[in-house]
Amino acid sequence: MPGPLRAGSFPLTGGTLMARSGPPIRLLQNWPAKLAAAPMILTALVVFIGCSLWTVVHSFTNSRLLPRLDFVGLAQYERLWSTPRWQVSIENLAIYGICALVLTLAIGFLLAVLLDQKIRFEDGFRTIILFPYALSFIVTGVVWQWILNPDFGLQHIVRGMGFSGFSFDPLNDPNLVILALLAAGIWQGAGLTTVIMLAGLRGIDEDVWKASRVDGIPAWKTYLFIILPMMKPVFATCVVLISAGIIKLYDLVVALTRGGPGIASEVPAKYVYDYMFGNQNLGQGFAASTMMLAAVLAIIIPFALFRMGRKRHV
Amino acid sequence: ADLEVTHWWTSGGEAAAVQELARIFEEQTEHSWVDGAIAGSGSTARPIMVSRIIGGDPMGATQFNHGLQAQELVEAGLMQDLTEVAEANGWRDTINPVSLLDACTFEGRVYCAPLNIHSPQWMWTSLSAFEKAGVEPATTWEELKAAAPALREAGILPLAQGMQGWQTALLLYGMISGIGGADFYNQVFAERDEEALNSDTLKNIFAEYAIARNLASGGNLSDWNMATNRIIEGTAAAQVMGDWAQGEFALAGKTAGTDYGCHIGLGGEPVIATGGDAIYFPVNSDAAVTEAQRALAQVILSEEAQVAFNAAKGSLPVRGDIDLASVNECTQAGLETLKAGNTIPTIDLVMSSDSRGQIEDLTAEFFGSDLSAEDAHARFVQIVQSEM
Amino acid sequence: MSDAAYPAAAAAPPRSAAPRGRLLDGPAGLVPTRRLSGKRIMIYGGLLIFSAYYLLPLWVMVMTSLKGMPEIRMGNIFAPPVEITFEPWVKAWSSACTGLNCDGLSRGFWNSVAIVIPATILSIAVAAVNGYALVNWRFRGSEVFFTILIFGAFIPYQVMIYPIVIILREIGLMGSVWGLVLVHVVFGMPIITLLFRNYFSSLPPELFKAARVDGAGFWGIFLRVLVPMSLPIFTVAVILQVTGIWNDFLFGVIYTRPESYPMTVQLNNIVNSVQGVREYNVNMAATLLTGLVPLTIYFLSGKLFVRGIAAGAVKG
Amino acid sequence: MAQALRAEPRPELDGVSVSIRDLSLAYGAVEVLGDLNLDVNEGEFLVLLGASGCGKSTLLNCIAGLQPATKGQIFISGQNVTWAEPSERGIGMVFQSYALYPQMTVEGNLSFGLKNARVPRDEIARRIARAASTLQLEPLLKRKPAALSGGQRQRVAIGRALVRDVDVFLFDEPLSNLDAKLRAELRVELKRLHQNLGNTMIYVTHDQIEAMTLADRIAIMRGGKIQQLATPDDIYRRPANLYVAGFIGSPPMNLLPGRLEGNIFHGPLVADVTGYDFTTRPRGGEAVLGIRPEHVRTGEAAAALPIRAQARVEVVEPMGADTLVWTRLGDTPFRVRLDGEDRVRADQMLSIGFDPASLSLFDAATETRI
Amino acid sequence: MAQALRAEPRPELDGVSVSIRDLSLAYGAVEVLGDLNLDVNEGEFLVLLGASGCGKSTLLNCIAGLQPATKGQIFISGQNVTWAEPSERGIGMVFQSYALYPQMTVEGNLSFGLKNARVPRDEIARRIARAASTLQLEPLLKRKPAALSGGQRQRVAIGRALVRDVDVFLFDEPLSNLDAKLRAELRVELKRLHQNLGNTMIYVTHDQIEAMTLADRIAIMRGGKIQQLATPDDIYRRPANLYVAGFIGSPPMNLLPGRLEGNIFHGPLVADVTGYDFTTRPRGGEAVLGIRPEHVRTGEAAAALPIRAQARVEVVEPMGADTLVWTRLGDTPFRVRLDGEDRVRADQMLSIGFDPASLSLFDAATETRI
Ligand SMILES: Nc1ncnc2c1ncn2[C@@H]1O[C@H](COP(=O)(O)OP(=O)(O)OP(=O)(O)O)[C@@H](O)[C@H]1O
Ligand SMILES: Nc1ncnc2c1ncn2[C@@H]1O[C@H](COP(=O)(O)OP(=O)(O)OP(=O)(O)O)[C@@H](O)[C@H]1O
Ligand SMILES: [Mg+2]
Ligand SMILES: [Mg+2]
Repeated sequence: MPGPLRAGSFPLTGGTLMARSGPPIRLLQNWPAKLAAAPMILTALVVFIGCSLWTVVHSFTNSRLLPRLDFVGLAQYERLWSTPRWQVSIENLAIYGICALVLTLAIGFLLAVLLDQKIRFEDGFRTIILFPYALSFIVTGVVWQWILNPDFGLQHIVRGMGFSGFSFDPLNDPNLVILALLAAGIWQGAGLTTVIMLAGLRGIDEDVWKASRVDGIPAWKTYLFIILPMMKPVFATCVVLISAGIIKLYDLVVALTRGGPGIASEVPAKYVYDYMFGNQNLGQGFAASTMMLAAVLAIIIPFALFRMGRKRHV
Repeated sequence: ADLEVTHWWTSGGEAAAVQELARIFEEQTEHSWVDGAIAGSGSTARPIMVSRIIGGDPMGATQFNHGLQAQELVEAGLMQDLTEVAEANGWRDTINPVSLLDACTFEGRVYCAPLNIHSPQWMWTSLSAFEKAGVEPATTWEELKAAAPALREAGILPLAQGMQGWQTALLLYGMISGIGGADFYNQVFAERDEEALNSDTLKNIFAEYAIARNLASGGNLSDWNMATNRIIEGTAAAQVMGDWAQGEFALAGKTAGTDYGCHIGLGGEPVIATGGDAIYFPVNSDAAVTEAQRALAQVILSEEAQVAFNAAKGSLPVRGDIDLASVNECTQAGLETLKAGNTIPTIDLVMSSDSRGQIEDLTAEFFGSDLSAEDAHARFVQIVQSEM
Repeated sequence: MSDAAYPAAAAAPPRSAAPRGRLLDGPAGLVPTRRLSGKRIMIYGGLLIFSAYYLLPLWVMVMTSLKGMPEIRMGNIFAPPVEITFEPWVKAWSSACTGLNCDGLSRGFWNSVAIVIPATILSIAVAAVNGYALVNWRFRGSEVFFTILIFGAFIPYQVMIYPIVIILREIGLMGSVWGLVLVHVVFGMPIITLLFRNYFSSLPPELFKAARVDGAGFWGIFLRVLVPMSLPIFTVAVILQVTGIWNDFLFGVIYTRPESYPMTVQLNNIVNSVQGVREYNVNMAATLLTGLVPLTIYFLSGKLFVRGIAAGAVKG
Repeated sequence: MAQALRAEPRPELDGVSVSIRDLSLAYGAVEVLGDLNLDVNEGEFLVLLGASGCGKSTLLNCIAGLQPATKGQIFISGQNVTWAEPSERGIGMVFQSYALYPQMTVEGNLSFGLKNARVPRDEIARRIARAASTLQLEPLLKRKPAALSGGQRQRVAIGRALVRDVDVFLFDEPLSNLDAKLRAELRVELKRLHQNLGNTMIYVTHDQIEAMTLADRIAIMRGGKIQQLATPDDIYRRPANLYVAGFIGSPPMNLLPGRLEGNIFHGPLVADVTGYDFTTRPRGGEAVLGIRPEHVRTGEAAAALPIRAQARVEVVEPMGADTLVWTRLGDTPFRVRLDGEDRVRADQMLSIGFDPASLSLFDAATETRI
Repeated sequence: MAQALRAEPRPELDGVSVSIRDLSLAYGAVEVLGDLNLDVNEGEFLVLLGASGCGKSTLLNCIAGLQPATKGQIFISGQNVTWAEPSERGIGMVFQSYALYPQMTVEGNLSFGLKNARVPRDEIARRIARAASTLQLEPLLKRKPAALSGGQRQRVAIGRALVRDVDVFLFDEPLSNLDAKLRAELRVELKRLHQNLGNTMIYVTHDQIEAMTLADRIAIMRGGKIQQLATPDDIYRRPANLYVAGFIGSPPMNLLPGRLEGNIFHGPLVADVTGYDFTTRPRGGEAVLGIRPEHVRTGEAAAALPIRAQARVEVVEPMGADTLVWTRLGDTPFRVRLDGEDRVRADQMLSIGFDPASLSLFDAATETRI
C-alpha cells in the first residue's frame, strides 16, 4: 500500500478501485495542470510582476546608464512632471488614444455593417480591409511617410490638379501631425476590429432582425438602437485590444514622425525609450514607465473589478 | 578571429569611411571585420549596444561618442583596458589634442581608441544658390541674415535645418561658441557660470536662434543628409552641420570653394569643438577576440587608417603628426584651427547625455513650435544648472 | 362508436385550398429588386471608398517600387510607371547596403524564417496548454495568474527591456536565437492564451468529462481530444504569431546579433541608411518584400482567420 | 406598383384572412416550398405542424414578408401584400427566441415599433396599458428582459405583437424554449387570448400536443407541402395518409403491414374490417392497418370486440395517469395504452381487441387512406 | 483517518451499489448539495428528478468524481471512492450533449477509454463488437459523429459507457436533446437495456414521463435536497409533500386550499374525506386538498362518488387520446382530464366528483402529507 503522499501525487497508480484512499494533498492536487501552467505562472510572476516591480523600484533611484540602487526618493517623478516633453507626450497619447479608439470602433462597426449586407465579394472586401494588419509598423510608417511627403505625395498631387494654394503637410505641421498618426494607425488597425465586429454581428439572433422588420424599424435605427447595444461584449474585446495597442504606441511614431516636428508627436513610450537609452538616464525612464504602468492599472483594475463583480452577482 | 564591430555609420560618406577602416584592418592583421551597422542614429543604436554589453553578449568593438557616454560601462568593468596598447604605441604623444585621450582615460587607464575628431560648428553654403539669388555668398551668420530676403525671393531656403533634436541642438551650440566665443562657451557649459547663463549675450543668442527658426521655416526637413542634399542641389543656401557633411559633398562630386563654401563657426573667431568618435572594446572571454581587439585599437591609430578614414568621412584625424597635404581647403582650415589650439570641448565631454537630451528636446520643441526666445532661454538655463 | 361521430370526407373542410388557389391579379412572385438599388449603391459606394483608403498605400508602394528614381522625382506617386523596372526589387533583395553589408534583405529573410518557425510553434504550444489548463483544470490562483497575464498585454515593452536583458543574461540565452524565441513566447502569451481560453471554454465541458471518465489524463485529453478539434483557433494563433513575430523590430534588434537580424531590422536599416538621395523605389520594394510573407498568409487564409476570430475573440 | 398593393378588397376573399396562392420558394436549387395554397379564415387559429426542416418557419416568414417568395401571391385581409414590407402587412409576430430588444425596458420593447410608426403618444400609452393588462405585464414594465423569466419574456414578446393592433398574429414555436410546466400554462393563456381577441392566428410548432390543443385547424407539412389540413379531431381520427398517421399521436399509432382482401385484412393478425368507414372504394392489395394504442382494449373489454389477438408483454411503461405496454404482433411492435390503475407485468400474456370503427387503413403503395 | 477510510468492503453496504454519505458541495458561498444521503441498490434503476438547477447534475458529477465534494463520502460497490479518479470508479457516464469525440470514428469513440486503460487489443475488439450488436451500431462503426443522427449519436454515447464493463451507469439527461418521437423510442431501448444487463443505473432527468417509465425508484430533488425517494407509483399516488405533488403529474394535481376539521375539508368545496388513508393522525387546521385531474369523474360516474361539485368549463384542450378541461372551483383553477372521446364545450356546466381514496391531503404550514 503506497503511503498517502505518493498515492496523492500519482493518482493513476494502484488498483482500479483502491487507487486513493486518503484525502489528497492540497498542493499536489491537479499537479499536471500546475506543471503545465508553469510557463504561464513564471511569465506572470517573473516577467510581468517581477519586471514591473524591478522597474518601479529603480524609478526611485538615480540610475543612469546602468541600474543602481542609489535611492533619490521622488526626484525622478518631480522632474518628469516638470518636463514639457512628458506633458506633450501625455497630451498626445490622450488625444491620439481617444481619437483612435473612437474612430477605430466607429469605422470598424460601420465597415462590419456594410460587409454584413449580404454583398457580393465579401471575402474580397474583407481581405482588403484586413491586409494592413499583416504589415509591421515600420512598413506602415514608411508608406504613409511617402504618401504624405509634401513634395511627392498627396499635397503634390492636389497641387498638380490646379489647386496650387493647397497645403496639407501633416508630417511637418505640429498641429496636424496627429492626423498623420491617426490615418496610418487606423489604416493598420481597423481591419481586425472590423473582422471581430463582423463576427459579432453574425452571432446576433436572426429573430431580432425579423422582429424589428415586423415592427417597421428602419435598418439604420435597428443597428443603432438594438444591435449596437447587443454587441457590448464584442466592443469590450475590441476596446481591450485597441487600447493595449494605443498605450504601447511607439513603433509607428518612430517610423512615421520620430516624434517630430519638434516634439509635436512625442508619446510616453518613446519618452521612456529615449530616456532609458538615448539620454542614459534609466531612473527617469523608469519613472516614466512606472507612470504608464500606473495609468494602465488605473484603467484596468476598475474594469476587471467591474467584470468580476458582475459575474458574482449573476 | 572574427571581430564584430557595431556602429551607426550608415550614411554614404560614413559607410565609405568604415569601408576603409575595415579594409585596412583586414589587410594589416589576420583578423576579419564583421560589420554590425545599425541604421538610424546613436539613439537607436546605443540601447542595442548597451543591452548587449550588459546582457553578457558583447560585440567585439563598438562605436561610442567619447566622453561621458560609456563611463559607467567602464566603471562597471565591462570595457577592455587598452593601457598597454596605448603605451606601446605612444598614443599620449601622438594624439592631438590630448584631451581626446583624456576622455578615454579613467583612473589612469585607457579604455578607448579615439578615431576621429568631429567639429560640429561649420556653416556650409551653396554657392550656386547665392548666385541664383544674385547676392554675395554669405560667410558669416550676419551675412546670411542679410541675404535671406533675397534668397527667399528667389525661392531658396535660407537655412536648411533638420528638425531632429540633435540637429537643432547642434545649431544652438554653434551659435553659442560662434557668437559668444570660446570662453563664453566654456563658461556656459563647462563652468555653468551663473552670470554667463543669465547674461545678455546668451539672451541675444537665443534671439538669434529664433531668427534661425524663421530662416529655416518651410524647409520641412528631418534627416541631416536630406538638408545637406538641399545645399548640394542648390535649393537651400546654408546649413549648420558637422564636418561629416563633407562626406556627402564628396560623394556627390562637389568641390569645396567652387561648389560649396565652408566656414568654421558662424563667422566669429574660428574655434573647433574637439569631440568625436571613439571605439570601445567590451571585455570578453575569448582570448582570440581580445587579441583582435588590441589589433584593431592599434590599427585605428595607425597613420594609414587615420588618413583613409578621415578623408572619406570628412572629419579630422586625431593624430597631430599627420601631414594631410591631400585634403581640401575645408579640412585644411579645420586642421589649422586645431593646430592653433583654438579648441573647445564638445558637448559630450562636458554635459551628461541626460542634460544633452533635455537640451535637444528643448531645441526640437523650440523649432517645432512658436516658443519664445525668452522662455527657451529660461528653460535652457534651468537644464544646464540642474546638471550635476 | 358510430360513423356519425366522424364527419364524412365531403363535409370536412377542403383538404387543401387548391380549388380556390388560382392566382389573382396584382403583384406576384419575387419582389422586384430595383427598389433596393439606392441602398445598394450606398453600400457598395461606401465599401469602395474604404477600399480605396486601404488599397491606396499598397498601390503607391507597388507603383513606386516599379519606377526608376528619375521618374519618381518628376512626379505623381499615384501614376503607374511609364517604364517598368524591377531594378529596385533586385536591389532591395540582394544588394541594398547597410554599412558594409550589401546583401539586401535576402539574409534577413532567412533569419526571420529561422526565428519565426520555432517562436510560433513554441509560443502557440505554451499558450494552448495555458488556455486548456485555465478552462479545464482550474487550480487555486489560476485565474489570478491569468489576470496578471492580461495586465501584461498592456505593459509597454520598453518597461521590460532592461530586466529581460538581465534575465536572459542569467539564463545564458542573451544574444541567441533561443533567447529571442523565449521573448516572443513571453510576449505572445497574453493574447494567444486569451484566445485559447475563450475557445476552449466554448467547447462543451461534457467532452472533457467524458474523456476523464474514459481515463485520459491531462495530456491525453489535450492532445487526443481537444487539439484535433481546435483547427480554427490554431489557424488564428498561427496567423497572429507569424505576422506578429515576423513584423517585430524591437526585440529582434535588441536580443539578437547582427548576423541573425530579422528582416525588419534590415528593412529599417535600408530605409534609414540614406546615401545621398533617398531611393524611394528601393525602400518600397524592400517594404513590400518584408510584408510579403504576412500578406500572403492573410490573403490565403481568408475565411479561416475570420472563423477563428469569431470562435476565440467574440466571447468576452 | 404601389397602386396595385392598395387594391380594393376582393369578394372572393371574403371571410378569408390570409390567403396563399401557388407559393413557391427555393434556396438556390433546393425547393423549400412548392406551389403551396392555403386559406386561413378570419378569426381562425391555424397551426402549422411538421417535423424539423419541413418549411414551417419558411412559410411563416413568407407570410410576414421576411422572406421574399420565388413565385406566387399572398393576400392578407383581402390585400395583395406579396411585395409589401413586413410592417405594412398588418401582422404581428412572436419568435421562439423571444427576440426582445435586450437593452430596452419592457415598456420600451412594446413601444419601440409604435414610436417608429409615429403613433401619438397617448395612443401608445393606451395600447401598452391594454396589452399589459391582458398579459399581466404591469409589474414588469420597467424591467429589462434580462431580469425576466422565460415565460415572462415570451409574454412580453406576445405583447409586442399585441400592441400593433393587427388582424393576424404569427407565432413561430413561441413556447419551445420554455420548460414543460410553463409551456402548458402559456398554452392555456394563448388559447384564452385567442378566445378573447378573436384575431386570426397562425402558429408554427412541432409539438403535437400544442397543435391539438390550440388549433381550430391543423396543417401538417412535410417537405414544403401540406399533407393534411383539417381539424385536430379529424387529423387524429382520420389521418389522410401514413405520414400523418405516424406523426400524430403519442405514443404513435400502431401500423401493421398486410394485405386487404375484400373486407379481410391479413397481416400480423387477421381482421375483419367490416364496419370501417372507407373513404374510397376498397380495393384489394397491400395495405397497412393502423390502430391507436388508446383504442386497443384488453382483458374482458377486448373479448367483446370483433378484432382480437393474444400478445406477450415485453415492456411496461407506467406514466402515472396511464400505462404504456409494449407487445409484439408477429414481428411488429405493438403498443397498448392502459389506464394507470391497470396492473400488468412484463412477460404476461395479454388479450387485446379493437373495433373496426376506430382503425385506419392505408394503401401501402400510395400511402393514402382508403 | 486515512487508515479508517482504507477499510475493506463493508458488510453494511451489502447489496448497495452506490452509497452517498452526508455529501455536501458548495460553490463558494452557494450550497448546491446539503448533507445528502442516498443508497442505490445493486441492479436498481434510480432516477434523479427535479427542476432545473436543483443540483441533479452536480450530484451525478460527484458520484462520477468529476466534481470534488466539499464534505462527505461516496462508496461504489463497497469501496470508498471519494478521492478516486473518475476512470477508477467503475462507472460509465452518458451526457445530454452526447460528448462524442468529434474527430474520432464511432469505433474510436468506443475504444478510446479502453486504449487508455491498456486493455488488450482483442479484448477491445470483443467488447466493441458486443456493444455494437446490443445497440445496433455495426453499420456505423466507421463513421464520424458528424455523420450520425441525434439518436445514433446518443446510442454511441451509451455504447461508450457499455464497453467499459462497469457496474454503474450514470446518465445525465441523455434524451433531452432528441425530438419527442426519438425520445420515446430510446426510452424503451434504455429500459430493455437495463432489463438485459441488470446494472445499477442512475439517471438524471427533468422529464417526469421518463422518470415514471424508467425508474425502479425516483429521488425527487429540490435545492440540493431529496424531497422524496420512492417507487414511481408511490410518488404518483402518495406524494410526500406539496412540492412533489405539484411537480409530478402532467397536467399537475389540482390543489385546493382550505381547512380540515375532523374528517371534513372546507375549501372551494366541502368534502367529507372519510376513507382517506391518513399518514399521520389527522389534526385540524389549514390544509390543502390535492386531486389529480385524471381521478376526477364527470357526469353519471361522478354522481356515485362521495365528493361532488358543479363547475363551469372555461377552456377545453383536446389532446387526441384525452381531453383536458379547465374549470374553476371558487377562485382556484381546477383541471379535469377526460377521455378523448368525451365531448365537452366551453361554458357548459360539468358535474364532477371524486373518491377520498384517490386524493392527497397536506398540512398547509409544513407542506407535508397528512
Ligand atoms: N437561408 C437558407 N438557405 C438554404 N436553405 C435554407 C435556408 N433557410 C432554411 N433552409 C432550408 O429550408 C428548409 C425549411 O426550413 P425551415 O426553417 O422553414 O424549417 P422548419 O420547419 O421551421 O424547421 P424547425 O422546426 O427546425 O424550425 C430546411 O430544410 C432548411 O435547411
Ligand atoms: N461552476 C459553478 N459555479 C457556481 N455555481 C454553479 C456551478 N455549476 C452549477 N452551479 C449551480 O449549482 C446549481 C445546481 O446545478 P446543476 O447543474 O447540478 O443543476 P441541474 O439540476 O443539473 O439543472 P439542469 O436540469 O438545468 O441541468 C445551480 O443553481 C447552478 O447555478
Ligand atoms: Mg422553424
Ligand atoms: Mg444538469
